[in-house]
Amino acid sequence: MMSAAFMSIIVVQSSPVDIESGLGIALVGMTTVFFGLVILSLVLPALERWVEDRFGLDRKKKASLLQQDTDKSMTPVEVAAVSAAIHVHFCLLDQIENMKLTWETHEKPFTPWRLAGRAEHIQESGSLQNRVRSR
Amino acid sequence: MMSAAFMSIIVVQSSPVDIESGLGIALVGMTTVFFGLVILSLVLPALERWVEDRFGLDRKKKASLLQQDTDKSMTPVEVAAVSAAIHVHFCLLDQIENMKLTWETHEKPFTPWRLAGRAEHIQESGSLQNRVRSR
Amino acid sequence: MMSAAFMSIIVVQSSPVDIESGLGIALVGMTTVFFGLVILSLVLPALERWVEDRFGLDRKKKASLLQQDTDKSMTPVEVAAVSAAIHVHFCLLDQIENMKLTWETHEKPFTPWRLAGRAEHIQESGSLQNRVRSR
Amino acid sequence: MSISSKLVMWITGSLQGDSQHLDLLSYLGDTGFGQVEPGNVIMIVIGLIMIYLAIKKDYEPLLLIPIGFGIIAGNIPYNPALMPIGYQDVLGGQQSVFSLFYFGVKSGLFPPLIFLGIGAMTDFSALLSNPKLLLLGAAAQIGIFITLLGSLLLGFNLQEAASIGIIGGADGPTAIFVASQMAPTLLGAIAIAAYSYMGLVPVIQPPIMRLLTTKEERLIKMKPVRQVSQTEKILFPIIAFLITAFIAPGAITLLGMLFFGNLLKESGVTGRLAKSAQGSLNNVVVILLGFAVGTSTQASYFLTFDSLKIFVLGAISFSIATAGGVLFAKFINLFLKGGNKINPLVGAAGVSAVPDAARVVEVEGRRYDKNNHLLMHAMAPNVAGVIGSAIAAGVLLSIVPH
Amino acid sequence: MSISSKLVMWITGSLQGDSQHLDLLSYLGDTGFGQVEPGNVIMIVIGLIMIYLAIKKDYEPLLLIPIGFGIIAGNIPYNPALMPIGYQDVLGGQQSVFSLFYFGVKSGLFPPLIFLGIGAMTDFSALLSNPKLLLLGAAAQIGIFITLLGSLLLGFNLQEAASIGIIGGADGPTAIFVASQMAPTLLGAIAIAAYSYMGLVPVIQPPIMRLLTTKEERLIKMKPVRQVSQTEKILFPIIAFLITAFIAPGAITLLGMLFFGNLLKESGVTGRLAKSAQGSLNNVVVILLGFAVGTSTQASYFLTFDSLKIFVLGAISFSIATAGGVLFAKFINLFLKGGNKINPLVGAAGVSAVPDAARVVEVEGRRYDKNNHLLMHAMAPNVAGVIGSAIAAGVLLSIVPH
Amino acid sequence: MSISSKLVMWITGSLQGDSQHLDLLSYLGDTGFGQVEPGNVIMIVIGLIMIYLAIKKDYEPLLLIPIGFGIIAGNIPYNPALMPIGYQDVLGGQQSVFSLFYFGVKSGLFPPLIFLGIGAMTDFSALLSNPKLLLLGAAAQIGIFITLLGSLLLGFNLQEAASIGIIGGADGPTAIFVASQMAPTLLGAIAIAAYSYMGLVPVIQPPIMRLLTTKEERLIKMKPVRQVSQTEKILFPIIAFLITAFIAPGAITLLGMLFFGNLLKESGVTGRLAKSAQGSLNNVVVILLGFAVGTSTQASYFLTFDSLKIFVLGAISFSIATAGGVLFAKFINLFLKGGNKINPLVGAAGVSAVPDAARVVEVEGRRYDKNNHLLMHAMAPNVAGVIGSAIAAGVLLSIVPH
Ligand code: NA
Ligand code: NA
Ligand code: NA
Repeated sequence: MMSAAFMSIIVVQSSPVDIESGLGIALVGMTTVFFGLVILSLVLPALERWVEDRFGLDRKKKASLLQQDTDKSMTPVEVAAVSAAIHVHFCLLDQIENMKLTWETHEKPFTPWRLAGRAEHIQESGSLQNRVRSR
Repeated sequence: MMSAAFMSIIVVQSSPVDIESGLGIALVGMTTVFFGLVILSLVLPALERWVEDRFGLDRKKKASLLQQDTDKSMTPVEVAAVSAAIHVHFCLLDQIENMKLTWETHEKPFTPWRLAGRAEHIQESGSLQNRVRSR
Repeated sequence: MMSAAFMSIIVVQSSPVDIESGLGIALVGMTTVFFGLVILSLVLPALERWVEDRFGLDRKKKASLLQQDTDKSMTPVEVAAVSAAIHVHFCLLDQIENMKLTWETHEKPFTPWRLAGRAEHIQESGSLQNRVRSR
Repeated sequence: MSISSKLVMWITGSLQGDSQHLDLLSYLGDTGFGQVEPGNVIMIVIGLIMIYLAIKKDYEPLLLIPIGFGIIAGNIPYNPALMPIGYQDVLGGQQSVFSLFYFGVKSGLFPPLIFLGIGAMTDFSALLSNPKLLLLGAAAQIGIFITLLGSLLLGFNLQEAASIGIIGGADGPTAIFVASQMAPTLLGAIAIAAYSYMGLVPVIQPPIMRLLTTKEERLIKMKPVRQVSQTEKILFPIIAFLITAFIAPGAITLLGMLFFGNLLKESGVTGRLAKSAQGSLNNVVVILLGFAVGTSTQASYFLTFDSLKIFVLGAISFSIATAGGVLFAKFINLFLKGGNKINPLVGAAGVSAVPDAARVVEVEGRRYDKNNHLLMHAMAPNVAGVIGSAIAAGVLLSIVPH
Repeated sequence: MSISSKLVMWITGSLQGDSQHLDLLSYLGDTGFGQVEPGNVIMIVIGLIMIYLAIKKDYEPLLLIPIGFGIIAGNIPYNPALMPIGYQDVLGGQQSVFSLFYFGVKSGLFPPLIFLGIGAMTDFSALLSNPKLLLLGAAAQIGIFITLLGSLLLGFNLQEAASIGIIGGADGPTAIFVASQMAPTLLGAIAIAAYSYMGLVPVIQPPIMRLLTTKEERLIKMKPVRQVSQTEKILFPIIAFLITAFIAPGAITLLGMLFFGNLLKESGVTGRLAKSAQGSLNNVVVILLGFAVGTSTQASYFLTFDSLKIFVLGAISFSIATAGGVLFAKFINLFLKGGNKINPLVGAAGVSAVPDAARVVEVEGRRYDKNNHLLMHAMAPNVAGVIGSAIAAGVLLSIVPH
Repeated sequence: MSISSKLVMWITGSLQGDSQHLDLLSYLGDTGFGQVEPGNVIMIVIGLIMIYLAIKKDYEPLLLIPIGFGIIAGNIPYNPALMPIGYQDVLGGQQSVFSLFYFGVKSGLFPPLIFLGIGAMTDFSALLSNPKLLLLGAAAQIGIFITLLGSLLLGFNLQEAASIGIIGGADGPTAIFVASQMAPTLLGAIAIAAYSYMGLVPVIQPPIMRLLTTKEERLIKMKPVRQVSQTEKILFPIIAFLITAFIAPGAITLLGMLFFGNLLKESGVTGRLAKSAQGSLNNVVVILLGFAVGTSTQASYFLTFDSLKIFVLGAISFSIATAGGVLFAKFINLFLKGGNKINPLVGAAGVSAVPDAARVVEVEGRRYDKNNHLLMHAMAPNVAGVIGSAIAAGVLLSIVPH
């Protein structure tokens, strides 16, 4: 204990010991960094094999399902609907999360078209809220 | 004062008194919880009636107006416009709030169609900003 | 030093000196405010001229480019595409920024139409995530 | 001695045979491998199980993932003499980063901020539409007080018993708030018990609900809820706050933030504030709260017989609360006529655990009649349960000497 | 004695006749009903009025709702001997949650963060387009200094007078920042006066504007503003900060954050930082600042004759500031030729109160000529007024001994 | 004496000839003009250059703009005897706002929060797809340790040398975290060196990469990366954290937050938490961290010979790290057969500096073969470099006595 405290004082004050300590530190440090990442690089392939064995089939199925979705060709009308839908997904997400605590949402079927229909109304009433007063 | 301090010491240390206090606490607590929520459940119907009396008519009007909005059937073109408009309402809200402090916005009439027209330009210039360097 | 401390005691306690100090403070304050904003109002026109000299031409070019963009007349289909594109620009910005750290995004060309096509799929899978449990 | 020859000696660790010095072997003693104890491993496994349940079973993922990862991070073994890492380490006055996170828990700051967010995302329409269902939310709080008594019998002192009782409130932030003020050493166990049982509501409640109700009762259809005007929604948080805060001033902090958040949402003029209160602010606090609670479960504090007792008491508490709600609904029914009768399943939602308990009611109701949607009715006692347990917390904070 | 017979005694409160003990009656004494005093009721009514004005009349809702609800929460009566709730309570070193919120006000932390957000949402184009309108923003600050003198005459000391004067800057965060450093005990009254009058700008300003201008002056049409290049917008916050900070180093904190926020917005490469600065960060700070200021208005501190004097001085201050801006516009006009003349109505916008004062100018202008849009011109003195009052604050913080 | 005649005296500053008193001239002495010193001007120019590089050259704008503006704000001259403004000023116990911002840096709080955000926005697919590239991220950390030795030779003590060495980790938050714990006085210089060189990666790396590789090596095409399953992505942060934290417990804070953030992202059930962690929280911390680091570079602390040495050492460090990565890739290639060989350019990405270093690799690769896309491969050592330098930081914090 005392000798450790004694040594640490030397380490801070005298330069040759500092460099010596520095060499030790550098060695321990670099070894640890390598050791850590080498272990990681050995574990990851094992992880891959394990996941492959357990979940391999599921993944392929999903991939083919995804394929079908993206291959559809659409009419302009469909695209308009879908563009409203993307919007609803990403922009209204917060609102939808909000609604989950109420009973209203769960009653209505999800209808992007009617949602689009309500846009103009929202537009008008909403304009009253577009203010900046956050002082 | 002293006796209160004295008692609180007893309360913490001796078990029979603890349980006795516990019974008192449980009773006061449960009574308070019930009392609070009972009062609330009595006040709320009164609130409803008061609101009904004062604002009853307005509400019906609003409801029927909303009805009209949602009943409209629309052409694909209208839907496209409206889907741009929903977007403008929800997604650009921050931007619009921003602009409120400038003079530019107030000069122009609100034109979702032209806004849509500017999208491609925004798209190009915007792409320069899609970077992550937030270290 | 001592006299300053002495004076500050007087200032706080005796009213006539307070008002006298107040007059001084008001004068120094008002002068400083005016001085600051006058200098600013003199520097800004100089800034404008300097910017005009160095960047004047570029600006005109940009303005005319902008003009071309907004003058285009569009078919409904184009508008639908563009409205999806605005959405992608503003709403997906976070997601796009996200992707920048991966290699996938950089491989694919940017295709708003296919993006729109994926909306329904996203819609479905996304609905699983619309929950509020953040207690 | 040349530097290169010294280098060789460093590697073999033989520079100064008998004194403590820096080499690979001594560093190895300071790594997790050198410091590990069985408790660490047990806690890390608990953390992994929580993460598994959150992802696979979808049990309260927004909190179990932060808590689970926090448990792992807080139980990685290390040599505390070298640098401050953990939530309590203090080396020469230096604070660790985890102790700064934990300050938000210890000071009671995080739970009210979460209540602000909950207020900003809760719609009290269901409750306004059928105020008598509020009473079910009151009845379910019986679990709190019975557990308090049970905890006293098991040897906990008053403050600890009060904190353990609040688990029966089925409300994570309330439990953490009370425990942080009255029984900080039990906080980890209490928080984890509360959230675990909130996640397990779909497992715990159904058998109790079935046991205490007849088939006819489960088939009761309730009148559709009425449309609530915006004016009522705006006035509700103000009036409800005034009433509840006057009755239980100890709950001012929690209820104040809950109803403040709700006013921000309903006022119609502070949408951007409500959005941030229930969005970014809530998310950031949830992340830090969960992680901090997790890190505070260091094996030496957590793996005790007390924790086990807390888990047992917590389970009992949840069961009693569920029974309390269901039975009180049946009691109210004695005074109600045909069409106005309450489906007693709805009483189970009085425990809080928003919105899981209400969903359980919906699922149970539809098990017996596919067209009987109880969710909207169950939301009323569900949010009333949050208010009820906050009032209970306020009373306990006022009258239990601490 | 059996437990059940004791139970009965608890209820009647007769267990130990002469000593303080726990029962329903003694708890009742600790509830709001037992502790209430007239001051509490008055303050709660004031809070309710603020919320009413915010929602119904749309007066600065983003701040009046948090402040109003904070006033209510801060004035619920309770027994402070039992537990820390209020913004100043300290029980054995325990901090209350409200005191932690208030720390952001007391330390001066929140106002600069709000300035960061304001900077990130302000477009200085109008000001860049017509720099001579900056002077109107300077002239309106005369209200600050005349009010300072008036406050001294009414018996306030120098620090208090300086803090009260800043109300005339018509800038909430600046007023709070100065008061938190120089007159913390008056902070509640000053903050509420500042925000109330900022909300009442559409009521206070028009009569003064009409009184001081002729009909011909009000009809003056100003040249359309020029298009400002992005390079100017990027250079402006940097240059403006250097000039104003060198002149008033005491304003480094406020102006630094204002122009820093604006640089984040205009630079074109830090969009995501600007978005958060003016979005979530701003919203969270506004919520906590408003609520904390509200809670600090506890009746015993707030319902004083000083508060009344502050409200009177504040009204005078706003009127003088408006007059200062209008009259200075008329003064400048003496030196300008026909087409360049300034519509003196625009001077009223120099008080700050962004963007309400500018809107008032627009409305007044169109009252006499439907096609005379002054809004864009009024934005220039409006934002200049923010800079002007921040400079004034900096000077006062430097030269008033505190 | 009449007040008006006194007024005149105030203006001329002759009220009390020999004592300190308030007038325009004495105020002038307290303005920036009166207090300015050459150091202030130099630092302000440095700040302006940073902002210029960020906007015009697009070098790390998200950090160089906050740091640059912070440098300007921190170096505006003022009289510190009058009021607390700067990051260290303490007047009678009063904290300045900038010192509160700086607390987040000094306490080590901000860097782990940034790591949380980085984790929540990083996709580790590339690394999972080709784990052997992890070793390149390890090799590049050689720069840290060689720079540590160089710093010792230049006269810095152990703690300082360790902090300077971490610049070679090319990771801003890690460098700030280590410096804040071990060498607070050098923090400003170290942070600015780290971010400057991270911005300059496209300038520093290419010559070294070309010098150390043959044309054939630069043309090597690598196999396309495989698709990684979601299960692997979920398990990775947990497993990687357990391994690295056991090996280097000193890195628990940084790596814990990094992998926690990544788990929030990949779990699929905590999307809203991940969004806020990498969005608003990250942005706010980046703003405050950058600005606070900037303000801490006050001329008297920053303009020293030590800072110059740190900049020289930093440049060397980056170069060695780059060389280390490239040469180690060539070393690995000795053991790999034809199709599996690594393009040694990819090794340069091992320094971290995400994602700039990876982009430099892509650009260099396509300079010789338009169809050779190395970006996806380079992302693996790039993120491995982040993990590697965090481990190095953990080791240094454990074994360097501080
Ligand atoms: Na409850
Ligand atoms: Na002003
Ligand atoms: Na690195």
